[in-house]
Order: sequence, then structure tokens, then C-alpha cells
Amino acid sequence: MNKSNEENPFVPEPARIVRKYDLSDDVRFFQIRFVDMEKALSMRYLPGQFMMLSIAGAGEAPFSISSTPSRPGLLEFCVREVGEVTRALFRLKENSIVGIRGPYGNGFPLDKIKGNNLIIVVGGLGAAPLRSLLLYALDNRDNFGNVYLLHGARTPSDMLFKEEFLELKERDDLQCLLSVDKDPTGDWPCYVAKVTKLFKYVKNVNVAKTYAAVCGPPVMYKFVIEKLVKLGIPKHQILMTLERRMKCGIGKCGHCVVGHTYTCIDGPVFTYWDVTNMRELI
Amino acid sequence: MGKKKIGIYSFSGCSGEQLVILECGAELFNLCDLTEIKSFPMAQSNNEYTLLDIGLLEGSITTERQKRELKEIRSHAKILVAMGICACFGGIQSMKLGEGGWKKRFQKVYGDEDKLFKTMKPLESKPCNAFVKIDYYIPGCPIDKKQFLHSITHVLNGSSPYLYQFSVCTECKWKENDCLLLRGLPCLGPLTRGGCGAACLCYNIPCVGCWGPAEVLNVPSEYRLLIEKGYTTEEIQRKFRKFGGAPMVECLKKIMKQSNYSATKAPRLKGGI
Amino acid sequence: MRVLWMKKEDLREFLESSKQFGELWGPVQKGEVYVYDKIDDFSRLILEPKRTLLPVKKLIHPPEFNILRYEGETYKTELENIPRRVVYGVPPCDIHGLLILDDLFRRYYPDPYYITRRERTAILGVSFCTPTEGCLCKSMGTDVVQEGFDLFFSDLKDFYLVWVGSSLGDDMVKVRPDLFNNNITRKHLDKFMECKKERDEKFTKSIDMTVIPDIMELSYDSPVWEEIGERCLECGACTMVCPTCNCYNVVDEPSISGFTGERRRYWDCCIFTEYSLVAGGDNFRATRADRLKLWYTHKLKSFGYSGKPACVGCGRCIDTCPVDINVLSVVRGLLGGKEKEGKS
Amino acid sequence: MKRIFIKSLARVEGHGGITVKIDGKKVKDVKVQIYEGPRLIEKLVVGKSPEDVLNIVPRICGICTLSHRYAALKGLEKALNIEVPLRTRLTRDLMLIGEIIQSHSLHIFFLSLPDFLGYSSAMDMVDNYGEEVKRGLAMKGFGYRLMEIISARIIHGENPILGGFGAHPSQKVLVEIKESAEKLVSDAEKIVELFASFDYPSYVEYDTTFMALNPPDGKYGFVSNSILISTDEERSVEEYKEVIQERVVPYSFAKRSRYNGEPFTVGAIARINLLGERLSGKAGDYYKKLYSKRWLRNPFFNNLAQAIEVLYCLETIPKLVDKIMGLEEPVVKKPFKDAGTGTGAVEAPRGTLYHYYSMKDGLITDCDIATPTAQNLDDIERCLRTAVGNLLSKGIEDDLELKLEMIARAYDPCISCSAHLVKVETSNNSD
Ligand SMILES: Cc1cc2nc3c(=O)[nH]c(=O)nc-3n(C[C@H](O)[C@H](O)[C@H](O)COP(=O)(O)OP(=O)(O)OC[C@H]3O[C@@H](n4cnc5c(N)ncnc54)[C@H](O)[C@@H]3O)c2cc1C
Ligand code: SF4
Ligand code: SF4
Ligand code: SF4
Repeated sequence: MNKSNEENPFVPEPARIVRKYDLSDDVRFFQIRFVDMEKALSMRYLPGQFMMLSIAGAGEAPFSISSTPSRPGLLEFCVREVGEVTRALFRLKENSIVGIRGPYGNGFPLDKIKGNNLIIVVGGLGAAPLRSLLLYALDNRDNFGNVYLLHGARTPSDMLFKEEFLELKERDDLQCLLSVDKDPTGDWPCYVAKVTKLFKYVKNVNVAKTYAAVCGPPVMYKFVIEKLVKLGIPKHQILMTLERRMKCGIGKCGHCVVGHTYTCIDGPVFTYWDVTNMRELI
Repeated sequence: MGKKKIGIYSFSGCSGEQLVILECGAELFNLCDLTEIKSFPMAQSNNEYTLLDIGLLEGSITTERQKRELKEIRSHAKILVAMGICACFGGIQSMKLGEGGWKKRFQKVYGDEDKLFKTMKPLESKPCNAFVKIDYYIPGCPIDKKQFLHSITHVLNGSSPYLYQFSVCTECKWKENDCLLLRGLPCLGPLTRGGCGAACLCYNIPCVGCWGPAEVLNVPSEYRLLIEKGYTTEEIQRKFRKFGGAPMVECLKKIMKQSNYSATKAPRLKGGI
Repeated sequence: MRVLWMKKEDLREFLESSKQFGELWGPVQKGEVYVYDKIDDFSRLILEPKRTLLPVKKLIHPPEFNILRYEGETYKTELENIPRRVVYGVPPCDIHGLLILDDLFRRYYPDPYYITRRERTAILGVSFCTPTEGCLCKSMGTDVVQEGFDLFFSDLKDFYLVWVGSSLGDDMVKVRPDLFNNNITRKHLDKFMECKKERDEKFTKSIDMTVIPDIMELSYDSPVWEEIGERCLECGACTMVCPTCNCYNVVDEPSISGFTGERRRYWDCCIFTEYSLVAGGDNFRATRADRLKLWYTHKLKSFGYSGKPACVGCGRCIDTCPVDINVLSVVRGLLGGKEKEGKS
Repeated sequence: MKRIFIKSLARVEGHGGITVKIDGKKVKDVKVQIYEGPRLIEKLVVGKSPEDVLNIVPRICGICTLSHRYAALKGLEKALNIEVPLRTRLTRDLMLIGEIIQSHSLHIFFLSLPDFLGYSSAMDMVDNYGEEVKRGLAMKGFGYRLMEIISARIIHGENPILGGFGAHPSQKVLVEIKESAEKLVSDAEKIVELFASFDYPSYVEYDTTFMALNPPDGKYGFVSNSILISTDEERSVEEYKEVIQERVVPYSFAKRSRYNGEPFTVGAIARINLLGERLSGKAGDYYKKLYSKRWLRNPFFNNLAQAIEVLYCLETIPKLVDKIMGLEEPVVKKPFKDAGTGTGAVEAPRGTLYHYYSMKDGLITDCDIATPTAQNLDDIERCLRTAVGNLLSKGIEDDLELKLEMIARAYDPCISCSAHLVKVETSNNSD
């Protein structure tokens, strides 16, 4: 690599697609590893952080890390095909090289969450960042109180990481509540309901010692937050990760700005308190 | 994978796009190496209507015959790209679209149409997307070499071209030109798609709008502004329509329906792009 | 700071000598406006302080340039051909603009493109400009500047006071020490005060920045935003000329073979519809009113990592917007006056 | 009856075809057809301001856009009594020269040369004739550069306006143009020699009339107010309608041009035939060396004539640039009239181009445009007829299509231009 690349945060590092498979019709799972093994093993990150994925000729886009830092070496992403970069990514075969840079963003405040109960509320593609938090909590189970996963999808075939989460139901140290809006095939083993309906199973929690993490489509936030507030969870303990257009990921291009807050630097994890203060956040 | 097949087809216009492509120099030869060019009437013999990966269209549709040809090309081509404002919006020959009186104008030039054109019925000029689905658009009169190369490269690689969506003003500022609108000249920069590099503005010539209407634009506001600067409704309409083609005709109709155009909300003009 | 004085007629000779530090750039006349240009022919250089159409940011954060070249999946930084420059004639408001951009591009993840250009550009500031109608630097507190330049020339009619702002500036002085004089006397001071007073009296417009940030907060739902949203042409001109607008877009430009190509950066604008569009077509700022509100939030309330208002009062938006939307007209609107009003 | 039908003429500007009907050994009918759709440009400009006209009419044709602009400017300026300063006129001449270099190089290298070397396109020639193709590209690129510098863009530049320019080209670019032109002269000589080396077939030969504008002061050039005809007649451009007698022919209902009832030729070959004696410098030397009586009868020499004109243009540029640089930059004066009529004419690359306008209250009330290709069409048909007759009588019947296409191409027809006048003629099975 030439010298001028060294201190340039815009230069992506080569990484290899180790494995990929489809999670749903338009969402695909990618396991990626830095070509440089040392870098692969030494990279530190937090659940909720994201990376910029770069495909020469198509461009760059931000994606949340889905894997957990507690299992180093591989980075995992789940990506929905929506435009240029994602389309180009979907065309790549295993073993292809892509460019990545990061991790960026604040991530979930683990030191604050540790020692508390954790309610994770997932809608659709929100699984990407929250799976990281969930796996982290499970890998460090002793550091957390009760852990809930509330996961809603439109239909069973839209539910990302379905098999993985169904297996989690077997665990007794996690309340894994999975639901679908509709069940056309009729063999869905869990709930058929809106994700907001799952809150009735969240009982007897010490709300002062509970953090909630929410990620999903924009419409979901309003209803889920209503429930969480009703449960009594303090506004600054309701965490959510947000999406904005980003061209740099590091607070330079301006696209993700809200007020004078940069989603890529100050976020993408915000608290509900932040949201009530910044009107354009959601 | 074999070479991609490309065909350039030309309808009513000035062949400006083919000429720009011919002026691409070394890049043109690279393109020829990488693809099989099935049609390029300006440059080669043996042009065919055949299966294509990419069809590039130039000119607007002004006869039944062209309409049939266009549909045939569509049925053969995986991707169709409209080049130049004739193909994208209808071009200058569409400036009176929908105004009526086309037949009369036609007869003034050509005599009584029915007797003359048996097999090739003439039509009032319309853009290509009035008849078939167009996948990508390269605006300009004529198109810009850089934008053409950008677009064809992306389409060849299976990605979408990304051309400036903003108006000429942005590029005009990059070139540090004094604003002609502020000097009272009827510049169409704010309504016109960028990509020309503010060519005219760099020569003190107000933008005439030859890149066609911008993706998003505020026609009522500029209309109001020009009225304030002392232009008449007729002058303004004439200017807006010159290169505005089919989409601008629609937009002006909407504005004029409101008796008080200044109260009209800015319509979002998508122009099919 | 070290301050020297210099005879008026020596400036040219000094600038000539500073060419050894890089290409000399400065304001030249272009039609009815001024622009920074490379000076090959000294007669074109405008020595009096003037505001240019684009601020000096155009040289540090250019309107468009390539950031990377790629070959396959290997990326190479494009930094080699950035020339060293000496830019003369930068007014205080522009330098304040640079200071705001400095913070943005240097903090957290330093941007090598900005920083390299900034480091290779010597800034020779000048004052006192004769305020134009739109000049607001006095209101914004940006009429004086303490840092961000290498040398600063206060034009006091008969002579210049020269403020040395960096070691590079010091080096430049040392090339022609004969042109500078260390001995600042009472006479110089008096002249300085006199010129400042004279200049200050020429400002015709002002904005009360002690209240405006709060007014902005309180005006979130003001109908003014709707009104200007209706009028705005979405042309982006205000953003291009503002010294503290930094937003950019990034696109890849593959070559026709697809294997090599460039990653290009060019100025973007938060007033464009496309700017905040995300996947699925959601737009967090769907109307022009929403987007203009963001722009004016940045200029009049809070911007960047420091969260301070970013307007440096250069008045460019006032001279640029074809439909009279600018800091003055917006403030007038928010304070309840008739928002659309002639410029006088 | 045999029918030769060339559905679509390739390597020409615009859409046209040729139909030839043959009965035994006799030619029954020859028709050049125009498929180009109607754009009604002449009617579109009615009711428009002169400024609008200048935006619209150049779009008739992408190749000779500046010729249209120049002719329109002359017509409108005459109508409005606008005085045009010398520097502006010279700069316009320079820009027209750019267009002639561009258009001629396009025709010589991309449209015509493949015929003589046996290729279907210039792109295919790269492997074996790389030098020629490179030379052609450079020459065409230079023509475009000149057009771009003066008109603001390579095609459809808007800089030339009534009475002057939005901005005059700077000294710096003028010097650049002058230097490039000087460098290209030797390339142009090679082009002339290349085209002098071909054997032009004689089966096309016949006598015709030539017509071109007659530049003042016995000079060679492209701009004037008087028409020179090879019958030794000279008329003013105001009389163009009489001279070129546009008429409707019964079989095609299309306007075609004749002079005294006979087809005639315009274009580079006409200019060289009429004014070649006036050439000096290297172009003059080549003229003296290469010119023969055959040029008066054989349209294939149009290629060679174009090559000599390119050389002439390159030799003229430095002189023109020096003159321009010696003059003050004038300011554009506003017209003080808003009614009148005027005819403007220039030699476009393909021949004489006329624009006529009449105006009232600042708006156009009438417009007529006569393009070179429309004037040549009758002559092209006659030439095709002659050629088919000669070939058939010699019993040559192979490659007839190619041979006919080559003849049509030799005239360098520009169908976009002609199409706003020419009615489409289709034989019944042609569609
Ligand atoms: C912090 C963060 C984390 C994300 N995590 C994931 C993830 O884990 N998985 C996933 O599939 N997606 C994620 N996204 C969204 C993802 O970045 C966009 O879908 C992606 O940028 C689209 O890129 P593209 O080139 O394929 O689409 P484009 O061709 O650029 O555009 C397609 C559509 O997306 C819009 N768009 C363009 N750029 C962005 C952008 N940066 N963000 C959002 N929309 C954009 C366009 O306006 C257009 O409507 C995340 C976004 C952010 C900001
Ligand atoms: S868009 Fe312009 S350049 Fe293209 S064919 Fe039409 S008139 Fe010619
Ligand atoms: S907001 Fe206007 S006055 Fe303030 S710095 Fe920007 S352009 Fe200058
Ligand atoms: S300059 Fe004026 S019209 Fe243009 S985008 Fe800015 S506010 Fe809108």
C-alpha cells in the first residue's frame, strides 16, 4: 500500500467474503474477514457500530455490524438489496474481495447497560444491529439481568435469523418472543401478532434497572416507544439506532446531520430523550 | 460471457448524440473493443434490429413508422437509454405539444397530410417514453461526452448511471459566474438540469434550458420572479417551453389553470426520470 | 502576535518574493465580480480587500476532485498533485469560515484532503474591506480575526499593519526583512483606530446574534419556513457560496473497462430533495421548508462539532439568492417583520 | 422488374434511403427517400423572438449547427439593421472555419474513407489504418475545439448572439488555436495526398451546374452576399428563391431545387470548381497539381475538394487570428428596430445555406430555410440514374447497392437538414 493511504480514513481495507446466504427474499447474510489476519483479529468494536462497505465502481454504503465483538475474527452483515452498492454486493461470489472501513458510530453504551435488564425490540432489518447486542449479552450472560428479545416480522419468511432465534427459544436464560403479522402457511410455531402485542409478556421487571434497545422501520418506533414508556422505562434508557443517508461515515459529508448532531459520530444509537429534544431524529 | 451487444438508433432530431459519441476518441475505440455494436447509423454500414443488451435512442418520435421501430427495438433490448432531450422530453419540436394546431402547422409545411403520407403517418413529436418504457435517461442537447461515458460505463457494468440531479445554478457557482437572473436576464438555470458545466453562463449567455427540466424544480417561483423583472406571460411561457418538452407543457398547464398562478404550490416535476 | 508595518508600495514586491512558497493566488475581476485566480500577470491582482464570489474554501475544499483511484479492489489516495499556494486577499470573514471548517475536517477523523490542501496553502489575509450592503461580519463578530492565517495585512490607507500568524508567515517575512518595520508607534495605533471607526460606521445591516439562536429554537413551527420554501428555487447557489457549507457527495466513476476508476467528491447541498433521501424513499426532510430550516439552523443556531452558529456574516447569500432568501430576510421574517422586502 | 432498395443509407447524417427501379437493362426510376420525421422547425419559429430563433434553428442539424446559426444571424441582423463590428465578423468566420474542418474530417474519415478502403466503419479500420484514423480524430477534434472556444460548446453553442458574442475568445485561446492550426498543416497535406491517390470511377460522370457564394475581393471563403453560378451568372442572396427555384415535383410532393429547370451541385466541389483559382499557399499548390476537368463531371472529387478545403482552412486560421487580435473587443449594440425582412447566407460545409426571416413587433412572422442537401437532392438522383445506366450498359451488376450508397455519400448529404423541407416518399413495399 502506498504511503499516502496510511493516514487516510477514506481508504477501504480489502476484506474477503467468506460466506453468504439468503436470510429472506431480499436480505442476504455476509461473513467478511479482513485479508490482513492481524487486522481481522485485533479489530475492536461495539454492538451498534457500523462499517462502510465499498465496492469499486459502485460506491460505498454504511452497514451495521451483526456479529458480536465477543467472537472476533469474522464480521457479519445482513444487507437488503435496495440500490447500487447493495446490488453490486449481491452479485459478488464467496471469496470475492470488497473494501471495508470502520468501525464507526457510538455503538450501544455497554458499560451503562451492564448489570441491567435488557429488552431488545426488533422489527425487520433492525435485526442487523440488534443481533450483535443480543449475541454479546448471551456471550456475557452474567453481566446482564433479565434479557428479552421481542422480534416482529411480516411473515415467517421475512423473519431474519429465524432458525437462529428459534433455537434460542430453548434457552432458559432468555425470553425469546417471536411473532409474525401474518402466517400464510399456518405452521409458525410462535405468536401471530404485531410486535407491540408482545409487551404483555414482559412482566415484573424493575424498570429503573432496565434498558431497552429498539431498531426497525420508521413507523415501528412510535408504537414500540409508547409501550416502553408505559412500562415505565426512563427515556434515557430507551435506546434506538437510526438510519440516515451517509457518504463518509465519519462526520464530514454532512448528509446524516440532524440539527448539529451527526448520526455517524454522535449516533447511530440515540436515546429516546435525545429524540424528544431533536425533532427531526425520527 | 460474450461481448455485450449495443445498438444506437436515431429518430427525429439532429443526430447530435451520435456526433458526441463519435467525438469520444480513445474511449469510443475502447467501447468498440468491449462490445459488439449492432447499429450506429452515422458511423457504420450493416445496421440491424436485433437482440441487444443496451439500446441507445436519439431523437423524438414523429411518425408511425418510428413508433413501430421504437417498439421493435424495445422488444429486442434488455435496457433502453434515451439520449438527448429529443428522446428524453421531446425536444424543441415538442414545444407546442398539446397546444393544438399541430395539423395546421404540418399542412403549412407539407401540404395535405392524408394524401401525402400513406404508410408513414406523421405524428406530433413526443418523447420515447410516451410509447415504451425507458430505463435510463441522458439529458442534454446535445448530451455531454462525460455524462455519456459515465452512463454507458455504468450500464455496461450492470449498475445505474448517476447524473447530476441538481440544476445548472450549482455548476454555475462552481465556475464562479455572476448570476444573470440577478442582473435581470431571463436565465433558466434554476429550472434546468445540471450537467452541461454551465457552458453558456461561462460566456455570459443566460441558460436557455437545453438540458431539459430538472428533476425537482419550482416553476411558479421562477415564473413569479420573471414577472417581477418585467417579462410578459407570453415571453416567459415561450422561454420555459423551448426545451421543456412534454413535462414542461404539463407543468405550465397546471400552473395556468390556477387563475392566480403565484398561489400555486410548486409541482414536483418528475419528467419520467 | 508579532506585528510589523509595511509601506503601501512595497506590497507588490513582497508578494513577488512570496512566490517561492508556492503559486501566487489572489482576487481578480471577472465581469462584475471578483474571483480567486492564479496570478501570472500582476496587473490583474486586486490589492484592495474584496469579497470574492466563492470563498477561499474553493481552494481548500474544492468543488469537485478525486479522492481515490482504484484498480480492481486496490485503492490509492489522490493527494500527490496538490500544489503549494500562497493566497493573498482573504478577508476576515473567510478566515473565520476556514476556522469552522478546520474544526469539522480535523476533529475525530482528520480528512487528509482538506488538511493537505490547508497545510499547503498560505493564507495572507486583508482588511479593512469597505462593507458592502450585505456585509454582516460586525454582527457576527467576525470582522477581526486572531488565527487561521499566516500573514494578515490591515490596510490602513497609507501603510499596512502586518500580523504574523504562523511560522510560515514568519519565514515569508524573513525573505524580505527590508520591506518590514518592527517599530510600531502611537501614530500607527491612532491610524488603526481611525480606520476601524470609519469602517464600522459603514455597516448598514445587522443581526442581533445575542437573541437569534433562541429565536430559531422558538420558531420551529413558524409559517416563515413554509413561505420561503414556496419561494426557494432549490438551486443550491446559497450553499455553494457560503464559506461554512462543507457538504459533499461521493460517486464512483469507473473507466469503460470497469476495472479501474476514480472515487469523486463534489459539493452537495442540504436544500436538494435528494440530500436526505434514504432507502425505501423515506425522506426525513421531505419539504423544501424542512430543508431550509436545517440550513438556517446551521447558520443561525448551531453547527458542526462545536454547535455554534456558523454564519460568518460574509453576506454572500444576500448577494446570491435570486429570490432573496438569506440570513437577513429570514431573520427579518422570524422577528415578525415583513419577510420579503426589497434589499435596501 | 427489378428493384434495388437501400432501406437505410448508413454513414450519412439523418435517415434516408434509395429506391431504383430497373426494367431489363433500363433504369425506370431513381428516388432518394427521406425517412427523417417532420420537425416543422420553420413553423416553430413563427411567433418567436429573434433570440429564440437562434436557440432553435441550429438544432436542425448537429453537424452544421454553426452554419445555421451564422446564416440566421445574418438574416436577422439584416432585418433589424444591426451593424456587426469587424472583429465579430472575423471571429464568426473563424468559427465557421472550425465547423468546416470538423464536418469535412467527419465525412472524409468516418463516412467516406471506409468505402475506399473496403471497411464498414472507421472503427474497424483502426487495426490496419491506425494512423489515418488518429489523424482524422485529431483533425475533427481540432475543428470542434475551435467551435467550442468560440461558440461555448462543441455542438449547439449559444455564444454567438445578435450583433456579437456573449464573450469574445481570449487572446490566450486564440494563440492556442493559431499554434495548433500551424501544427496540423502537414497532417492535412497527407489527407489531400491520400484522397488524391484513389481511383475515382468514371461511371458517374455527367455535366452539371455549380453554385457557391462569391466572397468579396477575389478571395476564397465561405461568407458573402452574392451567389456565383458556373454559368457565369452572379446574383444577390436576396434573390435566392428565384435562383434555386424550390418547387414541388409531382411524384414526391417535395420541395426540390433546380436552377433554370436543371439540377445543380453545391458544396466543397462547387466551391473548388468556381473559386479554386483563388487558392494560394499549399492549398493553391495542390489545386494546381490535382485539378482537372474531371472535377466538373465527377462528384467523387467532392472528397478531394473537402480535403483541400481543410488545408485551406488551416492555412487561413493564423492570418485570421492575427487580424482578430489586432482589433478592439467591441460591445454588443441593442437593435433599435423590431420589424423587417432579411436573408442571410453562408457556405455551410455541404454548400450554400439560406435563411430568410420576416419580423413584426419583434416576433417572427415568416421563415424560410433552404439547406444545401435539399438543393443537391435532384442532382444526387440524376447522378445515381447516370451511374446505374452506365453500369447496366457495361453489364456490371454486382455490388450495385454499395456503389450507389458511395455516390450518395460522396455528396455528403445531411438529411436532418433537408428533412424539414423534404417530403417523405416511400414505395409501397418499402415500409
Ligand atoms: C448506520 C447505518 C446502518 C445501516 N445498516 C444497514 C444494514 O445493516 N443492512 C442494510 O441492508 N442496510 C443498512 N443501512 C442502510 C444502507 O446503508 C442503505 O440501504 C444503503 O446505503 C443503500 O445503498 P445502495 O448504494 O445500495 O443504494 P443507493 O443506490 O445509494 O440508493 C437506494 C436508495 O437508498 C437511498 N440511500 C442512498 N444512500 C443511503 C444511505 N447511506 N442510507 C440510506 N439510504 C440511502 C437512496 O436515496 C435510494 O432511495 C444502514 C444505514 C445506516 C446509516
Ligand atoms: S436532443 Fe438536441 S442534439 Fe439531440 S437530436 Fe435533439 S436537437 Fe439534436
Ligand atoms: S449564511 Fe450567508 S452571510 Fe452567513 S456565512 Fe453563509 S453566505 Fe455568508
Ligand atoms: S440560493 Fe435561494 S433559491 Fe437557491 S437554493 Fe438557496 S435559498 Fe433556494
